[in-house]
Amino acid sequence: MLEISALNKAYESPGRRVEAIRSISLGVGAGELVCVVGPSGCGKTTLLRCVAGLLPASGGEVRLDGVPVTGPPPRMAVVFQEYGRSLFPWMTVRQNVELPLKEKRVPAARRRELVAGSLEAVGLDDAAGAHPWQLSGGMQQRVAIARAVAYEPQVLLMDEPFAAVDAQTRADLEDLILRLWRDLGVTTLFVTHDIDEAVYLGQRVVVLSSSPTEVMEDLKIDLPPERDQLTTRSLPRFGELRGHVYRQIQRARGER
Amino acid sequence: MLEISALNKAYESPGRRVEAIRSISLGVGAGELVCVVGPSGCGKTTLLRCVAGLLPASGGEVRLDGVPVTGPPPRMAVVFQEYGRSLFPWMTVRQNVELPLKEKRVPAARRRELVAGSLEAVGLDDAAGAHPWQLSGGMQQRVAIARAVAYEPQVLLMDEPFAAVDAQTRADLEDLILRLWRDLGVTTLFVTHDIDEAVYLGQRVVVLSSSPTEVMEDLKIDLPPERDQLTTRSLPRFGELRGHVYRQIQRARGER
Amino acid sequence: ACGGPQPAATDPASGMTKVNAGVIAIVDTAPIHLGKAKGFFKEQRIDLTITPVQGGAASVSGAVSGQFQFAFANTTSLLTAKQQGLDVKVVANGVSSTGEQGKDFSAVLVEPDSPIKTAKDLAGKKISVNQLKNIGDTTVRASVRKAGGDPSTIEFVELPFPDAPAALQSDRVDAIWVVEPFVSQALSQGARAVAWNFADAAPDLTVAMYFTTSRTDPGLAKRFTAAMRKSLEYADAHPDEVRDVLKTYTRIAPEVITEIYLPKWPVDVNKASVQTIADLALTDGVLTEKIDVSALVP
Amino acid sequence: MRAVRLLALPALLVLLWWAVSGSSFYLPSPGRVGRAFAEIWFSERLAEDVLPSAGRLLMGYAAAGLLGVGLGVPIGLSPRLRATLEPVLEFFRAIPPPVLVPLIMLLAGIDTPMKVLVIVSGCLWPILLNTVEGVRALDEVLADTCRMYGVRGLARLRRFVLPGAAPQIMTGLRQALSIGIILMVISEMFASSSGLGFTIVLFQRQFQIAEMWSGILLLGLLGLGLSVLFRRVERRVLSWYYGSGAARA
Amino acid sequence: MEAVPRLGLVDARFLPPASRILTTLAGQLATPELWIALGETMRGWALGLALAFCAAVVAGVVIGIVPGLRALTSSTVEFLRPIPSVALVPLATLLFGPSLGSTLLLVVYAAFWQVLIQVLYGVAAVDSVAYDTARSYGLSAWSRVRHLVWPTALPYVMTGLRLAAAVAFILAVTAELVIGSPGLGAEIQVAQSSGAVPVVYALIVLAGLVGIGVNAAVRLLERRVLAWHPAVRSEVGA
Ligand SMILES: Nc1ncnc2c1ncn2[C@@H]1O[C@H](COP(=O)(O)OP(=O)(O)OP(=O)(O)O)[C@@H](O)[C@H]1O
Ligand SMILES: Nc1ncnc2c1ncn2[C@@H]1O[C@H](COP(=O)(O)OP(=O)(O)OP(=O)(O)O)[C@@H](O)[C@H]1O
Ligand SMILES: [Mg+2]
Ligand SMILES: [Mg+2]
Repeated sequence: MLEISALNKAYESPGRRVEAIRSISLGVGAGELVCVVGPSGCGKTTLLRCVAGLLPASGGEVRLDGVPVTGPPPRMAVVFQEYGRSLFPWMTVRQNVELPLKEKRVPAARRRELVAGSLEAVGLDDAAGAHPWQLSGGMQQRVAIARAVAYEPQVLLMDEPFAAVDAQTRADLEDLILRLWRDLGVTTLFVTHDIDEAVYLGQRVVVLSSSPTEVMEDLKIDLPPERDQLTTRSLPRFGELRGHVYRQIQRARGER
Repeated sequence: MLEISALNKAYESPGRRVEAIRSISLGVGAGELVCVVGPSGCGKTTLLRCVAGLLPASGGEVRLDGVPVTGPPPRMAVVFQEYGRSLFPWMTVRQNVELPLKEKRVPAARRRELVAGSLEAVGLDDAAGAHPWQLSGGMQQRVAIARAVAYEPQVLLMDEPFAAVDAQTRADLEDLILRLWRDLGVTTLFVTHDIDEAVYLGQRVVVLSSSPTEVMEDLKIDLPPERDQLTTRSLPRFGELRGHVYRQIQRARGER
Repeated sequence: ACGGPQPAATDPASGMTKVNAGVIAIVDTAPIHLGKAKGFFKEQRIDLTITPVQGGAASVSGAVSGQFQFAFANTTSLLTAKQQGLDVKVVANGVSSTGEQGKDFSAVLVEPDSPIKTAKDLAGKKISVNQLKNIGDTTVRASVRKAGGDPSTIEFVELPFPDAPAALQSDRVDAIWVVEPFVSQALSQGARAVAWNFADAAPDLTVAMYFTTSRTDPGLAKRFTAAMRKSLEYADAHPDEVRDVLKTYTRIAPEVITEIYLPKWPVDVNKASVQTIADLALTDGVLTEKIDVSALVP
Repeated sequence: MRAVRLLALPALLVLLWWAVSGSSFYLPSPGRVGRAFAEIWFSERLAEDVLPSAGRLLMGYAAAGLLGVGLGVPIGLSPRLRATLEPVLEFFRAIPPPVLVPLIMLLAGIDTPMKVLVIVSGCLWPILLNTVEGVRALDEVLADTCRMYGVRGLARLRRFVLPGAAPQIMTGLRQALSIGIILMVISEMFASSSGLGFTIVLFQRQFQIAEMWSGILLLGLLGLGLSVLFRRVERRVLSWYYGSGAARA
Repeated sequence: MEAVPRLGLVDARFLPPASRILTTLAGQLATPELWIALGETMRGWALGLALAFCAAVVAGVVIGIVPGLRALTSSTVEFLRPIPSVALVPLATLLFGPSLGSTLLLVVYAAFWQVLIQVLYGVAAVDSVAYDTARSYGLSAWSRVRHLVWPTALPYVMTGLRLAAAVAFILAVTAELVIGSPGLGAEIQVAQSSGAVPVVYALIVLAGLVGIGVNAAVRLLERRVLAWHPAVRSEVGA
């Protein structure tokens, strides 16, 4: 489904050139959920933006269903790390979530249903009429998630989407994503800093090295497909994988 | 040192009134490190802003050294949850960190030293010349932390300061804060979503209930004062406290 | 109301021709207002609309563009327009100097305590005129020349008439050239006249004229001329009615209206005086070539 | 390629002009105007008429810039000041410069100060309004950051308020540039005997239409030149803004 | 304003004291001619402003979002902008004579650039993350303009509207003053050439008062359409 081959990206500005990504090759099958972890500033956001077609690559290419990505492909949803800036302050929460659906020409009745459903899923049903700047950080982030969920995308890109919410909400949202992924078969690329989360959610966990960024490890998570906050996390294999990824990241950081 | 008594805060806007904080009473002794946890949207940021004198309370009061807080007190530093927006885009990283020191009339030599030291402590020595918008989310957050650290405040307020960094960096930064707190005796109020972090860092952990917000529990962390990522976290008492706080938050969320 | 040039439309029923005339709202143009009020234009089957314009250039542009069938402009403006090859043709006299020293509607004024005593002293001084390279500086030079001074040393500066007295009083300029009602106003407030430039330039100087373009139907032009002649004649003979009509289209204070010097409104253009102005303008470099006045004034 | 892009539209417009010209006395052909241009402006007129005008323009523009930003910042920062001052300012803003000129002449005479004042009286508004709006719209989190770290007074102005409002201040300055040129012409319509604006008006009154258009052409070129210069400055001052994605252009 | 002439700083003949101006104004306001003139001016103003505003907003948004168009048009825009409306007087009289048409031409020409420049800067101020959001959710060009570009540019546009409203009014009066199309400006012109100083200043004061009214109206509009904006919401909240 998603083919990233020898992707390279350097930011050029007068007097400063940063090679954010040296070379990344990665494939994501249809309906797969892949988690990406890596040290801060290693280029995860850059990778996601290149995949979303928002940033032109400096080298290599990204293909979606065999077609090279040059602009944002249809039916793709992104949850940005800068969730605050990705919400339109002049719209209410409901309008923010509804806007992409209107664009997709979802009939009004179905739209209402989707908006209400996704807002409820993220626990914001009573804030639907508020403006984003009247919400707490975590609430804003959940609006961004609700917008992506309501959109029912084929490909979902998420950049540290649960960074601003508390542990319990985080667990709920993790299960929401798992449900969405399972029910709709959404191909998902999920960037996170939380190793537990990566192992818990992902079918695979990709560990990026620190700059110059390459894929350090592409780890298959051989946990049972049915996941559950309590049982899965207490499996011995979970602990092993977790420890493995942790050591890899530590290695990644140490190498720089 | 810091006395919060019967603090109440409601946001009023035409057509919407949100009582963010019902009533919070809380004392923080000089040189104490108190962690605040609570469900998303429960009013932690609001509490911090009231303490910082940035937001007028609707009721109750905040006193610092016995003086009621009406505006930002001197020698207090804040790391905002919206780290990205709190950096001046027209300044480089170094200038951002240096600005408050200039205002404090720290001599140039000492200033250079502080800036270099704090940037190194957060691992950003080579990005000193970059502008904030040329940095990744985690890097931006670390700039905000470096700015607070270099300021050498008497009171330090931090609002989810490590939300955007990877696990390993987070551990390093936690130890940085602990060192700062211990060396300079900084009175610290630390908001976090990470229960482990709260228990690891705090001398006390304050659990807030969900809206209508009150203090649900004020828990003394009876771990040995010398903390260490490996040993402290593997103490059985650590696990107990962690579990206790977790259950409290779950209760807090459940109650709403 | 908005649209391109409007040809003079004749209403077949009444036989009245709609005519739009561009006329500046000052004392000089009293006859056309008076004539309209008296029905002299109706007699010629002209349904006259008087549109106030701001100055000579505006009335010439308006006429050339077909907006006005007839308009009012001063002699120099018309000469300049003719020189530039514009299609203008005089149809009636506009206003003339009284030709009497001390009793004209145009004068050069100085402060009461000014060292300037006569027109000769104006040489080398800073004098305001409403428009440079126009009838004002030409005739003021003529006054100075006539008094034996050197007109080439005068420094002229542009100031609208209404602003000139204030500039004089605060010594921003040494002398001002103004026309009525500013002459009477300034005189009553103590200013002193040192030259009557229109009277000096030529006997019975024709200061301004009504004109049309070749686009206008000659028959209509004849009728307008006839009405205009009657109006001029009437105005010249009835100064009190002139003073009354001034109250309708200007905002000159009533007490000033009773005092001002009225100009002369002879029926015929004084072609000789126009030729004099043309020659003076050529001498002063306001015009660049000699103009045959007959081409302008038939 | 860049040159082609810059020149394509002007070339098209000149062609259009060519096509419609000649139909009227008031619209001479580009060739006529070009000849008049070369004749008139490549002579001592340049030093006599254009340079003094340009000098006054720059003086007035600079004064308006200082005044606009100087007034705009306090007005933008203080809602109370805004409430009291705004009606007064709006009053003066609505008075057309041509009717304001006599008043200015009463107070400032008829020479250079008057003309500079007239330019200021028009240039001030876009700078002032944009500064006020720019200051009002400063980011709240940044404002809080300043308060927390005790960034106050002059430092706050220099490090936060001015750079933060800079994008909108620059918008105002750019607007004012062309308004300044316009008012340069208007100011020379009174009490003048030389200057670019005066010359154009004189040409117009003397029905030297090609010459008049050549003067207008010169005004346009002056504006174009100044705006190119301005853009250079702006790109430097606002490099962070155009780089950061706070703005996309 | 009262003190300056009273103290003799300037001659009261040339700048009457405020009390005199105001009584004159009151007297003028009682005459129907003044209201007719004011009506004429306001008609030219409103029509011209509306035309200029719509044209400039459309042009500005199109130039701002279609790549390459900005470079293509910039030299022409910068060339045309500083050409004074008053220099267009001959063209206006040629085309329309002293009528509403010439007033409109001058008003539209002057007000257009004010709004256009503001719109261009406003369009450029769109936040890149918000823009990426719109793109990734497949918002069409029209939706992007409507839901993202327009709201972002709105504060700039409102400033442009306020600037243009004043400029349009100024040009409406000036056009009447210079060309003599009927209206307040023509009244001022007649009063000026009649040496009726108090009337001139009374009319000027009236122009200023109209300006205050126009600004208040735009401010009111701004409060409604920009309630979400930090500049406005901080004031509403405080
Ligand atoms: N607009 C930009 N201009 C220049 N350099 C940039 C820009 N954006 C990112 N970079 C650089 O690219 C590198 C990778 O940034 P990126 O945002 O992809 O990291 P990340 O993995 O998402 O980090 P984090 O986990 O902290 O969000 C960083 O070194 C950063 O400084
Ligand atoms: N400016 C505002 N106007 C209106 N309501 C607000 C405003 N800011 C916050 N609120 C409301 O106040 C409540 C508490 O917000 P606050 O930001 O303090 O929460 P928080 O505990 O920091 O949450 P999070 O962990 O998600 O950051 C929320 O319900 C929010 O909707
Ligand atoms: Mg990132
Ligand atoms: Mg918060």
